[in-house]
Amino acid sequence: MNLARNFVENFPCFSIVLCMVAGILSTPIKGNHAKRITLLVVILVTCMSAATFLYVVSTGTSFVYTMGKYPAPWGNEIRAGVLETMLATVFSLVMLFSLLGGMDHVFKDIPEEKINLYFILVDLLLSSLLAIIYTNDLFTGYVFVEINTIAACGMIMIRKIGRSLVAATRYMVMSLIGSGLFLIGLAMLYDITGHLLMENAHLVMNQLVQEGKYSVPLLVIISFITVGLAIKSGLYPFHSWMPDAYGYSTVSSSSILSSLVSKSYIILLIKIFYRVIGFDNIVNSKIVDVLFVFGLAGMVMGSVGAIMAKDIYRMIAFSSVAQIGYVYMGIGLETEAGMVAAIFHILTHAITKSLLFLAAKGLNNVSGRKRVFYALQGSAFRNPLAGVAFLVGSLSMVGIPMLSGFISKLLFATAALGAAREKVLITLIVLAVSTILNAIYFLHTVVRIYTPVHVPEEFKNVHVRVSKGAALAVFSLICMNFILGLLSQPITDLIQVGIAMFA
Amino acid sequence: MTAMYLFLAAMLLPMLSGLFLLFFQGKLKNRTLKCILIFLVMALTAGLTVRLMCFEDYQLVLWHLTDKLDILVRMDNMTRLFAGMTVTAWTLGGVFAFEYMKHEEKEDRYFGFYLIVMGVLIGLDHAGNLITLYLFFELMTLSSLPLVLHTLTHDAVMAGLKYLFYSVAGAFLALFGIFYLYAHGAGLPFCEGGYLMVLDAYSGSGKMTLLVLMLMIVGFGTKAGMFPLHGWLPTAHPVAPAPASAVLSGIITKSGVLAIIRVVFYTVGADVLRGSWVQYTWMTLALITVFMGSMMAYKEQVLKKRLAYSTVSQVSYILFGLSVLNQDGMVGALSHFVFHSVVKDCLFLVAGVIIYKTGKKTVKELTGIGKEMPITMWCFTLVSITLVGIPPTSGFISKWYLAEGSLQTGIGGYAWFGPVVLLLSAMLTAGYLLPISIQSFFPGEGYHYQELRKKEPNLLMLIPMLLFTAAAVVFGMFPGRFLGFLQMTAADVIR
Amino acid sequence: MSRIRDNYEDSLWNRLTKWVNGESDPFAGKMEMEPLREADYVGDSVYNPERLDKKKVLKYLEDTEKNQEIRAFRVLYNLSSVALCLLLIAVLLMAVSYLPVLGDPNGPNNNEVSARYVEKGMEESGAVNMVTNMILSYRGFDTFGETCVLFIAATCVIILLRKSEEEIENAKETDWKYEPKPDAILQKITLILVPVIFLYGFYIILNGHLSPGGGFSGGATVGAGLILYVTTFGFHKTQRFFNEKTYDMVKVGALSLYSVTMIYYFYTGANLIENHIPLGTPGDILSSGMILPINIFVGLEVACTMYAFFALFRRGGM
Amino acid sequence: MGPNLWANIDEVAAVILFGIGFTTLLLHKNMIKKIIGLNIMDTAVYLFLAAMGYVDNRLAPIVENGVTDVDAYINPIPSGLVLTGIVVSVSVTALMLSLTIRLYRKYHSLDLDEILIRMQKEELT
Repeated sequence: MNLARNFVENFPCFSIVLCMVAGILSTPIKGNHAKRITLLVVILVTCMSAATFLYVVSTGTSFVYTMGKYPAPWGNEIRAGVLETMLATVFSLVMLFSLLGGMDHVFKDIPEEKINLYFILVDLLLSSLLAIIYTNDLFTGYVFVEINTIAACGMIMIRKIGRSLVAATRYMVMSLIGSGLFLIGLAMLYDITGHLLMENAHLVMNQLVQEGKYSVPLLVIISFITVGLAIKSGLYPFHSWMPDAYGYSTVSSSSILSSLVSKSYIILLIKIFYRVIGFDNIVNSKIVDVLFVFGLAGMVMGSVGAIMAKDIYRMIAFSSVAQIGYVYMGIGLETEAGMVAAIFHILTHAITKSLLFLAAKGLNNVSGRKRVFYALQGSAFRNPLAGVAFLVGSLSMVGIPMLSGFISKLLFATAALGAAREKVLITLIVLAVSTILNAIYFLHTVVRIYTPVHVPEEFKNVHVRVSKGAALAVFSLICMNFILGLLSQPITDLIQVGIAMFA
Repeated sequence: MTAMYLFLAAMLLPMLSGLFLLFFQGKLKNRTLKCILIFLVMALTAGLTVRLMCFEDYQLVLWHLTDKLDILVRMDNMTRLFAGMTVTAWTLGGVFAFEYMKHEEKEDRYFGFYLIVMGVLIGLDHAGNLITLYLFFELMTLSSLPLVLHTLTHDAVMAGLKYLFYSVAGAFLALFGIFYLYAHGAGLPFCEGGYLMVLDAYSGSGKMTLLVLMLMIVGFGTKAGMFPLHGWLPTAHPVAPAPASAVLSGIITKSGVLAIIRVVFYTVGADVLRGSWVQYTWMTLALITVFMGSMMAYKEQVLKKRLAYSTVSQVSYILFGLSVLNQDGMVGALSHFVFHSVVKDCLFLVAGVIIYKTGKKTVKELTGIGKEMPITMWCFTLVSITLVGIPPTSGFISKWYLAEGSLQTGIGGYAWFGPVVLLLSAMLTAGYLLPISIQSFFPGEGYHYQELRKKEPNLLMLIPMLLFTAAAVVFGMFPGRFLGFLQMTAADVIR
Repeated sequence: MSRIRDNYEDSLWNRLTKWVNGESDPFAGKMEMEPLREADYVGDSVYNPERLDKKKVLKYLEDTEKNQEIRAFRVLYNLSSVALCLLLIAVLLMAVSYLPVLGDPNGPNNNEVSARYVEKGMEESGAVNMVTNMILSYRGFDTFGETCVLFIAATCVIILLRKSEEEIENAKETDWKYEPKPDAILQKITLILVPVIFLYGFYIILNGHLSPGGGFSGGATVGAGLILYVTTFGFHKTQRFFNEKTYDMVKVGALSLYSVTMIYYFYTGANLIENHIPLGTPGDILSSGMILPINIFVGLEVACTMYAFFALFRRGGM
Repeated sequence: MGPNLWANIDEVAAVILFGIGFTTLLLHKNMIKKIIGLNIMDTAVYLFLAAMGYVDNRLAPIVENGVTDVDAYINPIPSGLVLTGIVVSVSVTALMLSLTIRLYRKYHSLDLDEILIRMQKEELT
């Protein structure tokens, strides 16, 4: 491409490097300045991603940006299509709102001299998220997955209470296992294709599949990469670290982790499916069926765990297990509709889950920092904003029309009906069961926080002052929820376009 | 276009004023003024609804949820019937509550949610396709929950949770039916007689469709207290304030009926079900519920709970009338819907008056109460007779049509079995209602007339009861035009 | 003759009747959802449901040693782990046995990519060492990310282990190990060795584009020199020339210069603008454009990080 | 088993090491041993890559006296990947070790189960 490119096309690269620079520069400075820098950077990134998104939509084609002067297959590349830019925009928005919403608690929970380090982690996490979303190169993917993991681990353990340390350790172990599988899969993939850039590897891959060469290693590679990323994103049997990790870290961390980090691996997986291995090959190797089964198991077991949970954070965390199950179930349906549903659910869950975490934090703030349900009795009257936020989030998760959760359930159901015959019934049944379980645990919490019976004396006249930033964050998350619920059609269309651009 | 604005006004006016009331709880000190305002809101809503009913049949898209899926409102005879009944009963119940709620605290909260539910119900009655129906159905469940757990005692909260979970579980059973039908192109607006037969997508997956329909019937039947999932009714009604339980059993249980009508007669069409195992199961469940409800009511001693059980059985009369899938059954069902709403509202109001004035809850305590509040107990007696179905009262007409419809089905056992069960249950109804009036008027010995003093409630409570009673009787005397309307409606949907 | 069965409560028939009467509540007691009752109050403080299972949990925790289930589970666990290991190895062997033959000149990964690195590498990016070419200029983005991995790991270690000043002061009295005893032989040898190590490390860094080595290995060597020095002379002496402030400055400076270089490189490269970085003649020490400075930056960063790891692990501060 | 098992003997060794390291990391309860397993696993991957990059009788990819011929040198990419991998594993190991130190300071144990038990005890009492 020898023609001078539009300046907008620099934005993905800029946003990635900008975050890194911000992280680097936050090392020697005070926490407050670091906070300002971070917020500024996140806002900038949001704007740039949005601009790129509009640009890509207007041109209608994805573009490739060579990182350096050497084109593929020799140099690194990043690639921005509709889907990538949309995800980048939403992710940075959610990141911004999670930070704003939890800012007070960041300053409360973290020792004062380490706050700037927290923001370093946030910056690098955002950069790695963007890089994972945009990357067009497998090994870049691996490197930034590692950054992502370490940053996430840091965000869990920065609050040095016992549980968060243990949670961080378990999270680290799980992720390292995932990375190991992913890395060896990558090495083998390079061994048989000789390429690390996605397009070229894809070409060679198709050739190999046609000639029927290396069928056994191919199968092993696919399964290793898939299982590795699935482990890292906390698919059902590997979810054990989730409740503590989300439940005991500071609220911004938990909302960022649950809504963005675990999703980024899924996105990388989807990219690899489409852009490296080819979705047909994936379908032919029965690996997606495995994902499907574990996804279904996760949908049910996560909800059961949430019902058994005695503390609101653990409940929300377990419900994330269930939601990740939904996403993998959608991928496992082997249809494009299922994939669209999965990606839409990623957006839905990103928004709703961060909203829920912020709301839960607000609620247990006015309940003497107690997390167990009995203390939250009637807390919605003590902190109305958080109450409304929790209500909206729960209704969305339960799937009331006009909220985003309903649309993703609708998409899942319709996709399931379009899927292979033996998958239809089981999917619908599990979807119904898990929805009812969702309703049970979310609604009983809603009833509890809205029934001021036997409110403990010490909480009777607690009234928390919600900071402007938090209010703004919660409000805009609620709005995004409604937008996804009411204007879903263009978004799903764009997702379809983006998936089409993948191939 | 005017229709749309009118509809939005009729739906949003009560909702918004209810929200307003909730936000400014206890701010408005002058109670009379407040009651007048609330009454004005309800009356205005009723007026708007009536005005809407005068329009020709129409269909309006409020919002495009997705390309294939709209939030759709529609006006047809079914809407007229249900919306009309809703606003009438709701307004009268509200008037009654003005007096009754004096002895409950937090009445602002009650009235706020009362108004919100009114708006939601208007939306529900106007719903034009399954998704819209489902939306308002869920909203109704959630917004009527505070009415149930109003008193916030432990029992109330538990009952509320029970109500919530039964309804939500039922609604989700239905929801996945809705998704299924939607995938088969049934996101389309309702049309008389349904259209699933003509959809080519339907061919092939017949078994699945029937299963899904069964699920939807059971799911929506939860709201109507049909057998396997009827448990919430007898728990929720006694704990709710009397006017709330009146509209709960008078109107909200009927919304389940409306949903089933919309699914069966307006979406899939009766022919899909006719003669299938679904119809038989449905009839069986309905009959079981009819009989069982009456039995339970007969055994029950707490008045409101007895009335709740009787609701269980009576609403299943309606479901049975629908399940026979022919015109007479339909007419019977619809008329029974109206009559039972009137009657059961009145009965619960009477129970409310008794609790309000004397605080007596169980049947035994009611001996001689007819001496203390004769008008009230006369209303009670009259509507009880109506409910039992003694000619010439209205109950008789509906049950007649029900029996006729069941006979017309010509399904071996059911044709005869149905009427028999209905008759038995009618006797049981007499058995559990009439003794109350008898012993209330003829306390026999042991009743000390000297300490008898009149406890008639004031007009705010009397007028609604009297109106309901009058309606119950008058409908029975001159059912002509009304039945004509119902037959027309039934003829539209069942060919 | 009808007699009530003793366990009538949980008989099937009773359950059925309760269900029919609508008395059975499928949710109550099954999960954490019962609202508080008056009975749940102990005085005026909130009754704590956890108190109930607390004893149970504690008991469970106490007798983990004697607990049969846990024993059995552990045995099963070990067996299953061995089985898993063997299974994994078997699968991988299966895969490997089908992989292309090792050392085969026309194997799939000796393709146009490596060909270009080998053939054009020298004149395109000017370094004699192709690996350095590859990682620093062709795939420079990966390496930049890699440096960030190191940076963020250092950040995490600081978060976990850095102590505040007074903590260190307090630790001093209790723990004599922080400052090593002056040991003549050791110190003399160190004084001889450390400069050599530094020299060698800088040599590796500066010749990264000419010979094996580069920023990472050279930086590690320099870091090793620092560590040797601090183990011999203790932190006080070290802090005269290398304390936390210098650490921050060096690291931040190196990394920010690195990132500036990379931004410039990416921008010019992607927009096909001529980047005026002279490549020089391959083989000279001052050649290969930006590779030499990048090596230096990376070397500094790695050296700092290595030393930081050591210092934090040992003492919780620099 | 496929045809190239003996030809790829280095890679065979690599994957066996990988399996051992993987299992140690996943299933061993002692933190230090977990970390050892992690390092074994990573080393196995480097061995795999290095073996993969080797080509019979070719030189290391450093231009000697101006010869830039494809057949002269081996493929430089795997070496680069090994370098990256080493850095990543160094970072991760440091992080894990510091986590272990923290946990030990808090719970005086390296056994993860033991740590969990003590954590719960500490919270309950």
